[in-house]
Amino acid sequence: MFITFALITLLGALGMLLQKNVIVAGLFMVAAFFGVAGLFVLLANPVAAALQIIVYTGAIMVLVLFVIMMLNSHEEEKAQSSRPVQRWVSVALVAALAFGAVKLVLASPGLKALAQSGAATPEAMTLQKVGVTLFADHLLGFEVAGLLLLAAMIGAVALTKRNL
Amino acid sequence: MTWLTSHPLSFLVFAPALLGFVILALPHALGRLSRMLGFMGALAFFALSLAWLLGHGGAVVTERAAWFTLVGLPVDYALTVDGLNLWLVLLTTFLVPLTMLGTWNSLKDRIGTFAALFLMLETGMLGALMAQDLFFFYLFWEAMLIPMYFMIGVWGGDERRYAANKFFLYTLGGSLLWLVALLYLANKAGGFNPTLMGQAASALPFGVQCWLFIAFAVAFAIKVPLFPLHTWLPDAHVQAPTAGSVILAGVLLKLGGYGFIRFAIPMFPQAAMHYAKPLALLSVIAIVYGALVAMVQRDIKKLVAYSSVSHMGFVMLGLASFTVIGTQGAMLQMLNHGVSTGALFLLVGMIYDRAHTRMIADFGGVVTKMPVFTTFFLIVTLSSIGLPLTNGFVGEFWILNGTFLSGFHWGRLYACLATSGVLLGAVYMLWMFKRVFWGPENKDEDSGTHHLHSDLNAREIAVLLPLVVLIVWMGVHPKTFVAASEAPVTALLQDAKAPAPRTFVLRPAVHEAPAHAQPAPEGHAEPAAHEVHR
Amino acid sequence: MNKYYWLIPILPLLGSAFNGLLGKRAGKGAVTVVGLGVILGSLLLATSAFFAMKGMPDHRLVLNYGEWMATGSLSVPFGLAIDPLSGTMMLVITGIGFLIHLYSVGYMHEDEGYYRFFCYLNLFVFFMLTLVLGSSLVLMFVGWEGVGLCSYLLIGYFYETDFAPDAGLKAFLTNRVGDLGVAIGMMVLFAAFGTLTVSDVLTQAGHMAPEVGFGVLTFATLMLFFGATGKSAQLPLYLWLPDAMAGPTPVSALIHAATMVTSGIYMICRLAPVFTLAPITMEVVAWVGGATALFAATIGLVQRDIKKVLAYSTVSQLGYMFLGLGASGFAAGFFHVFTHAWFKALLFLGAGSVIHAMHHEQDLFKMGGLKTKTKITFITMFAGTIAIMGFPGTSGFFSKDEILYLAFLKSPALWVIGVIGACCTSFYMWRLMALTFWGEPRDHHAYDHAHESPLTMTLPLMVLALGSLFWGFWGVPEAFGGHFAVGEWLKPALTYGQTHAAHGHHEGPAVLLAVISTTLGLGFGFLGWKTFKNGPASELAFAAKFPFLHNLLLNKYYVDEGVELYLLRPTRWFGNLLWKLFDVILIDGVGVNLPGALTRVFGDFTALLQTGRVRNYALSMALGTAVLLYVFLK
Amino acid sequence: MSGMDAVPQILSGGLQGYLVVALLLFAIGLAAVLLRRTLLMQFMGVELMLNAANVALLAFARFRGGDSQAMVFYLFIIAVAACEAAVGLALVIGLFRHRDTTDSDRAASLKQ
Amino acid sequence: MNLTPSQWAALLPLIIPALGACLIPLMALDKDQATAKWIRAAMYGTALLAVGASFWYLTNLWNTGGQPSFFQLRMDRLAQFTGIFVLVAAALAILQSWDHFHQEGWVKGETLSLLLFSVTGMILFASTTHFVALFLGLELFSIPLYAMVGTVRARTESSEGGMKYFLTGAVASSCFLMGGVLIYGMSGSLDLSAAAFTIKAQGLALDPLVLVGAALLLVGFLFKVSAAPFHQWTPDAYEASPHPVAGFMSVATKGVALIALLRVFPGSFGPLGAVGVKMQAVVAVLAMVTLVLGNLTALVQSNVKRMLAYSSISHAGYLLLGLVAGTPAAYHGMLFYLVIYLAMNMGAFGLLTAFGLVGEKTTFDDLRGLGWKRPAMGVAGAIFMLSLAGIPPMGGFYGKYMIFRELVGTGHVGMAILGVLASLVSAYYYLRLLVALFLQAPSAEAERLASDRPAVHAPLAGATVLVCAVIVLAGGFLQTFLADGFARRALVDGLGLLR
Repeated sequence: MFITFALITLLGALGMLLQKNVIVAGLFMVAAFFGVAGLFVLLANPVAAALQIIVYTGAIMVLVLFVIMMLNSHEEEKAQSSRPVQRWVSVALVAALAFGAVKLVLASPGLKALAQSGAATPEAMTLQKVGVTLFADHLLGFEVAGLLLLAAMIGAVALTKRNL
Repeated sequence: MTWLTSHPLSFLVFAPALLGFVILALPHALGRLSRMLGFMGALAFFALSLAWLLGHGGAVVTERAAWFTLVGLPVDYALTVDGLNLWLVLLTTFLVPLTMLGTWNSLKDRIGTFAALFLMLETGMLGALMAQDLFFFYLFWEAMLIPMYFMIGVWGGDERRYAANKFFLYTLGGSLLWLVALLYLANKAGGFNPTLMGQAASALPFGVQCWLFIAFAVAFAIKVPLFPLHTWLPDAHVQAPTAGSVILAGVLLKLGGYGFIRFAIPMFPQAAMHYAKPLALLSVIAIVYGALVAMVQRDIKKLVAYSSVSHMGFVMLGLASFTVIGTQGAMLQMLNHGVSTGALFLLVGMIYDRAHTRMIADFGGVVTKMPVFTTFFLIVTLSSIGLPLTNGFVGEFWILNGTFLSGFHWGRLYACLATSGVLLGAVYMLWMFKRVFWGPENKDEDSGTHHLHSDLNAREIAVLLPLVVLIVWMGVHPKTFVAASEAPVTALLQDAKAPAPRTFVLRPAVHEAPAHAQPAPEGHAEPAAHEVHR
Repeated sequence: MNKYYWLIPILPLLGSAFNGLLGKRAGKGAVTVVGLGVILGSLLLATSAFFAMKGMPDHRLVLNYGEWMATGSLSVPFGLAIDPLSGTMMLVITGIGFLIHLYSVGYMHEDEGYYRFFCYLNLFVFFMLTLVLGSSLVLMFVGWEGVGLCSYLLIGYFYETDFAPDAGLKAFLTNRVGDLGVAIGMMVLFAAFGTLTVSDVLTQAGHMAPEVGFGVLTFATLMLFFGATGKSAQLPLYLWLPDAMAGPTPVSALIHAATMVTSGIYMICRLAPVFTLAPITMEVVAWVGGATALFAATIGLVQRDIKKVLAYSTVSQLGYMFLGLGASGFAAGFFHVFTHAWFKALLFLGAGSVIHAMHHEQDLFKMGGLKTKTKITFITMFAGTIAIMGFPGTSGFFSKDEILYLAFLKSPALWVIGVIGACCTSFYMWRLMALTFWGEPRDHHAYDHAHESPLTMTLPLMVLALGSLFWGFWGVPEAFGGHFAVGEWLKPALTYGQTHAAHGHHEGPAVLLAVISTTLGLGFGFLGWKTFKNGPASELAFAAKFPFLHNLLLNKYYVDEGVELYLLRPTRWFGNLLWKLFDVILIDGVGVNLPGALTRVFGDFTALLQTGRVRNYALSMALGTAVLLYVFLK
Repeated sequence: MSGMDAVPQILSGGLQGYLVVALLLFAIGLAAVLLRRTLLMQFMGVELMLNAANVALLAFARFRGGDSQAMVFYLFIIAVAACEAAVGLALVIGLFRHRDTTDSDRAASLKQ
Repeated sequence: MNLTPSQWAALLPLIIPALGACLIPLMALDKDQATAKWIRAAMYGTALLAVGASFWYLTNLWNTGGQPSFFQLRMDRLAQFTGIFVLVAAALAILQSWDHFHQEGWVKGETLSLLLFSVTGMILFASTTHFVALFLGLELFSIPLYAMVGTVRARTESSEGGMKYFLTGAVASSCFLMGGVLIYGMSGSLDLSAAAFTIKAQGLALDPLVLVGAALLLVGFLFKVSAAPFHQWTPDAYEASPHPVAGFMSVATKGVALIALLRVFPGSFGPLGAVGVKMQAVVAVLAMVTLVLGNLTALVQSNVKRMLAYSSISHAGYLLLGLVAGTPAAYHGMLFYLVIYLAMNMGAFGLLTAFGLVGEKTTFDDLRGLGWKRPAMGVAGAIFMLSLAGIPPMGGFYGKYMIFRELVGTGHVGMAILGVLASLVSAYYYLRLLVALFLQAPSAEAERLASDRPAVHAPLAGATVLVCAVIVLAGGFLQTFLADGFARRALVDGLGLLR
């Protein structure tokens, strides 16, 4: 199961990265998000899986695709000049980071210990648990998140409102 | 009033700047009033400094109070006037009003602002001269740059921006590195008191002491300016308005030499003596080099600027000799240079105001048009080339003799080499004098001589007369000006454990010896300075 | 009277100040009164002081007027030291000085800068007296430089010309070159003796043995002698003196013949005990003196300018004096200073009178036949000429003979040189006399207007002529039955207890030598007169025949040109090189502006990193992150 | 420590597995920002990076016994992602209006 | 929910600006906000009132001292210091923006609202060690800033700058988030100080993932500080944004990020010795790179705003040197420096408004001769520039002095020398501004522009500039008061470092 969802996620992401057509890339992205949702299910966290699909796939990606349509930029525009340095340094860097990440994960004693100590599958996450924690401990964060959304809204309005 | 009488130094230091700010706040239209106000103020400060400082008979006047402690390092508010700086302080307060008067009509616009900056500069100079805490000193040292920068940059010649920036950055560069050394030492000493810092320095390894001394020396040497750190000077002098040049030559350069004698040498005596030879070598080079370069200049002001390099080389040579005679000579030479070169710049300014050129080739036969001016110029020139009975001679004579007697093995050679500076000084000054003032009158329509219509007026004579009086006074009775520093200089060299002067030991030839039962000549050959140093 | 002796030098100074500051307004009368009055006052006081000194047991009168510059172990008092040497010199200066002042009243009467002239002249007397009377070497140096200054001002007196300022500058700078020697010499003496007070130095020196080989004192004295070559116009620094004739004639007489130029001799006599300790220096002094005497005399043979002839003659005569000094004849050398002062001042003033008569014509070839027109001048100059050629019985005879005798004792070669020089002297002096006073007038216009000078000018001539003829009897050498009184008189001032210095009687063919040299001198004098009695034709013929030799002499061996080419021009070139290459390019350019420019170039380069493309920004961030991770995980 | 013994853990869905996925996802997101020129693609890369953090966060939460603190944080992160999306897209639109492009390389007039 | 008075006390400084931020958009609903004066006045009044009230409240709170922490909020003196710092910057920015927007010909209430949101986020960011609050604070102050940078719709460059800032900022935020998540994962705690204790207790201080987490956190901070190589957004964003916003960003973002950095790294991660050491090593390198890059690039700018941007980068370098020294006194110096820096930079950006330079007309040439036309502004400009260059007796000198002193004291003499050399270079480009203001005659073009330009009325901006100048001078003469009375007490209370 894990491997399946992991592959969906990673391949979806890779597809997004390599795809020339922006809309197709967006659809790959959706696939990746589904994979992530699957992983969340495996992590005994159905709430998160649902949110992932609703918010990311349902809201954010739709928004992105909407903008893509609106701006009519399906294909990546032709490059003014090829930038080999940027490209190959980036590739090398990302590869190194990915390789290093795997190595680090394997090398971490703390992680190993945690993997063993927390191996037992916990109770599945419930909305109630989330709600209690949210309002008991993170009231401040909740308020701030609300402010943040308001600020983003105002910002978006200020940036795009037609007549000024 | 009681505050005044108990804090004369604070008043002297800060009152000019306060007056400057008042003038700055005056409306632009009141420029002439501002100038008058500034001049009267400066004159009053001079009178007060004379009354207060000479009234103390050269004794030490100190104001010291804990000022603030920042990041654990206490900084003292410490102002002192003692033998080492008394006359430099008086020179400063003297030159400021004099220069203002001397350049009364030189500037056409923003005269009020100029006067204000001038007064602020006076605060910077006086503060740096009097400060007895290195942090405090540093503040004034750097703050001085600001008014000078604007004086050169706003009222200067065609290349003024380049010159002002160069002046600013050159000096700043030296002092920033010095700041690092200062902080290093302050950390060791736990404060900026020079005495404590000196003690802390003596506890450091010798190599570290050397580095610290170099940092101090470079900062001061740039100000002096010592070869090869002198190249800001010609630009700054040439581009600066007359008043700026006068005060630059008259006081600012002195601060370099003063920094050596007040801080660098007493704090790092061992390192200073270790580097005495390179310092002296550079001084000798500066003397000869400055003179040779001055010789081929076409601009009178630039010539005088390079002559400053040469003359200040003498100061550094005297300091590097580590003898009482040499050091006292350096002290006197600083005053000399302030008076004579200041006067020279004033004179150049006066002719520039009339002819609007400073090129030597544009003149010729000026004496027929301006005999009085020529006379003054000649007297100052003679002082500059060190003619006996003028001030220049005494300083140079002491420095050369002090260097010759120096306890270092190079002293004799360098003293002999440095004498050539006396010759070259005469070469470039008199050659210039001849080309400008003598010979057939330059009748060319475009020439500078052609534009000279009036000889000196009463105001200009009133400015020059005190300088001429000083030139003669210092040459005939130098004691007035160096008596105060004799004791501190002697003590300083004693503390530094300067090597005893090297004298020649003359012996009668062996085969002649029996014929002479006279007292051995060695007894005579050992100067009294010997005892002083041991 | 003692307490007024400080006025001896100060009176002329006051006079100078008055003339300089107020002279223009006060008018010529006042200037004359003050200018002459102060010198006269000084002369009277000096006479009084002279006798006061004579009355002292050790012939030494030292007056102190407080400290001048004292610091550390160095102490220089303002003090006057009067002893036989300086006392005599003081009288010469004030005495001849007064005569020349008097002469100037007439000579400069029409000049606009009358007041200025007397200001300088008074100032000169002040400095000269300081030089002579100063109790320490430093004060002596004050005078030394001061007279240089006055000489500079007076040579450049006609400042609106091209030539005079140049000559003045040359004089001052050449003198300064020598002054370096004096300065270094003083430093060495100070380091050696610990004092610069003359009497202290000499007392110490008097009790020392001569140095064997090269040593401290040899160096010091050589340096001092180098200074003397500057002031006294010896090889190699004689160059300025001929040019110095650009000044007014009284100046040439007073400064460049009678007083200032002899200060080098004075200094060596003053420091005789020290010089005696340095045999090598003495050797050098003698040879340089001899060489100069001959060298300058040969140049004098062909000069056309009447004052130039006298100028080279002066250089030559000064050479004799040094020759005498170098032969340990301090007194003899000094004696020649005296006699020379009389006759050379006379000759210069006479020449001035001639020039005055000829309306500022100085070319010998354009004179002639003035014998009848200017009688007094002719007679007095005749007296001066026979004195300088050493006609038996005149002052020049005794002094020159003593010098030649001592030179013979030192080295016969020196004697030969001296005699050749003396022959040249006779020749060119008679050439001068013949061309000026005999023959047909060659410039009729000038001749017709020629007239004898006024009494203020002729009176000094007469006085000087008497001195030239008879002053020599003060120092009749032993060989001629005298006892060289001047030597006895000066002895205490020259020895300072030095016993080993050889001043005793030397054996030698004194009379024979004198006969040879005098005969030769007279012969060449006659030859000179004979050749030029009827004009310069024969010289022109000679010049046509031997153009190279003639031009060489006429152009003074091309030394001036050589100096310009090989010394001055390279120096200026070097100065320019230092300025343009070192200062502007290397220090300022490479050292200062280049780092500044490089910084800007680096700035331009780093600005390229800011590409404006956000991907690049992100990449640099990612690289930064990678570095961070690397460091953290390391 | 070779860590080879942990490979099975990765493949079988152990903690390491999730972390590897998360970090790879992060790397791919970064790669999208670095390699793509289209602003919207770069923007999606950023979203991927945020998602990677989510995966790691929730994986840790699972192995910490279902920590609801992390779950709350996840909520906030989603909110932040949404905000970023709103502002980011607004900026893209604004840029498109002026430049008629969504190519970030073409929007490079601010430089030096 | 009942809050105790002290909890209210801790929350109010956040609530007040947030309230203001919420109110202003309501007023901005009207279309004619640009023309209707009273609406504009109401918006600015509200904004100023919010800022002022919060400021007044915080200063009162300062006297009572630190509040007990609750939720994730730690309203100690360091937080109060930050609050006051940010609020002053905001107030200055608001005042300047009145004139600036007037000159630009448009006013948007949204900008003010966003500014207040940003202020709220900044105060939160600097007053917590809990990662959730930290992250939310970061986003709450960043997202409005992205929008504000791109808000000058009339200018093509504006949205470009905003886009660049947004994209790089989002990447940095993601890194920051990932770092926090890793720390959480290894410790099980979202509170960073608690996490540090746990990690230390479990002996995981050198675990690679912990180190990666810490490094990624650092990336987030360094981005906001605009240290090289995370600095490249800075000049573009500053150039794109309105002058007052650029000033506000340069000051507040940097200051808040540094204070949070102090709170997290030397503060919370104090127990993890290795992390601190590695952080110092990294910061040492980056600080040097920052100094070199910032100063060198600033040298060749022709646009004053870009020059100031690079100068702010180089100042980040100086500030980071304080972290390299790593002593309490150095942190003390950093805080002091920040105070002066606030005045210097707000003043410098305010000058542009005060001189009436709009749009892209902010090159050195546009400033020529203006110093003589507006002498008070000119003098203030000289004070700012000299202070930025670190010339005594201006306040900027003391900031540098305190940091360099500690740097030398901890044996980093080489870095101190590099630092002073960098400030020598910086002096050159600061002098360029003075050259333009005073030393150059106005060019004919500038004269023409000046006459064409409507009379510059920027009384508020001018006033803020003068206030800033006074603060800078006060920093030079009352440095003890500012340093000991303000910065030191904040540190004592906030980090417990100076006792």
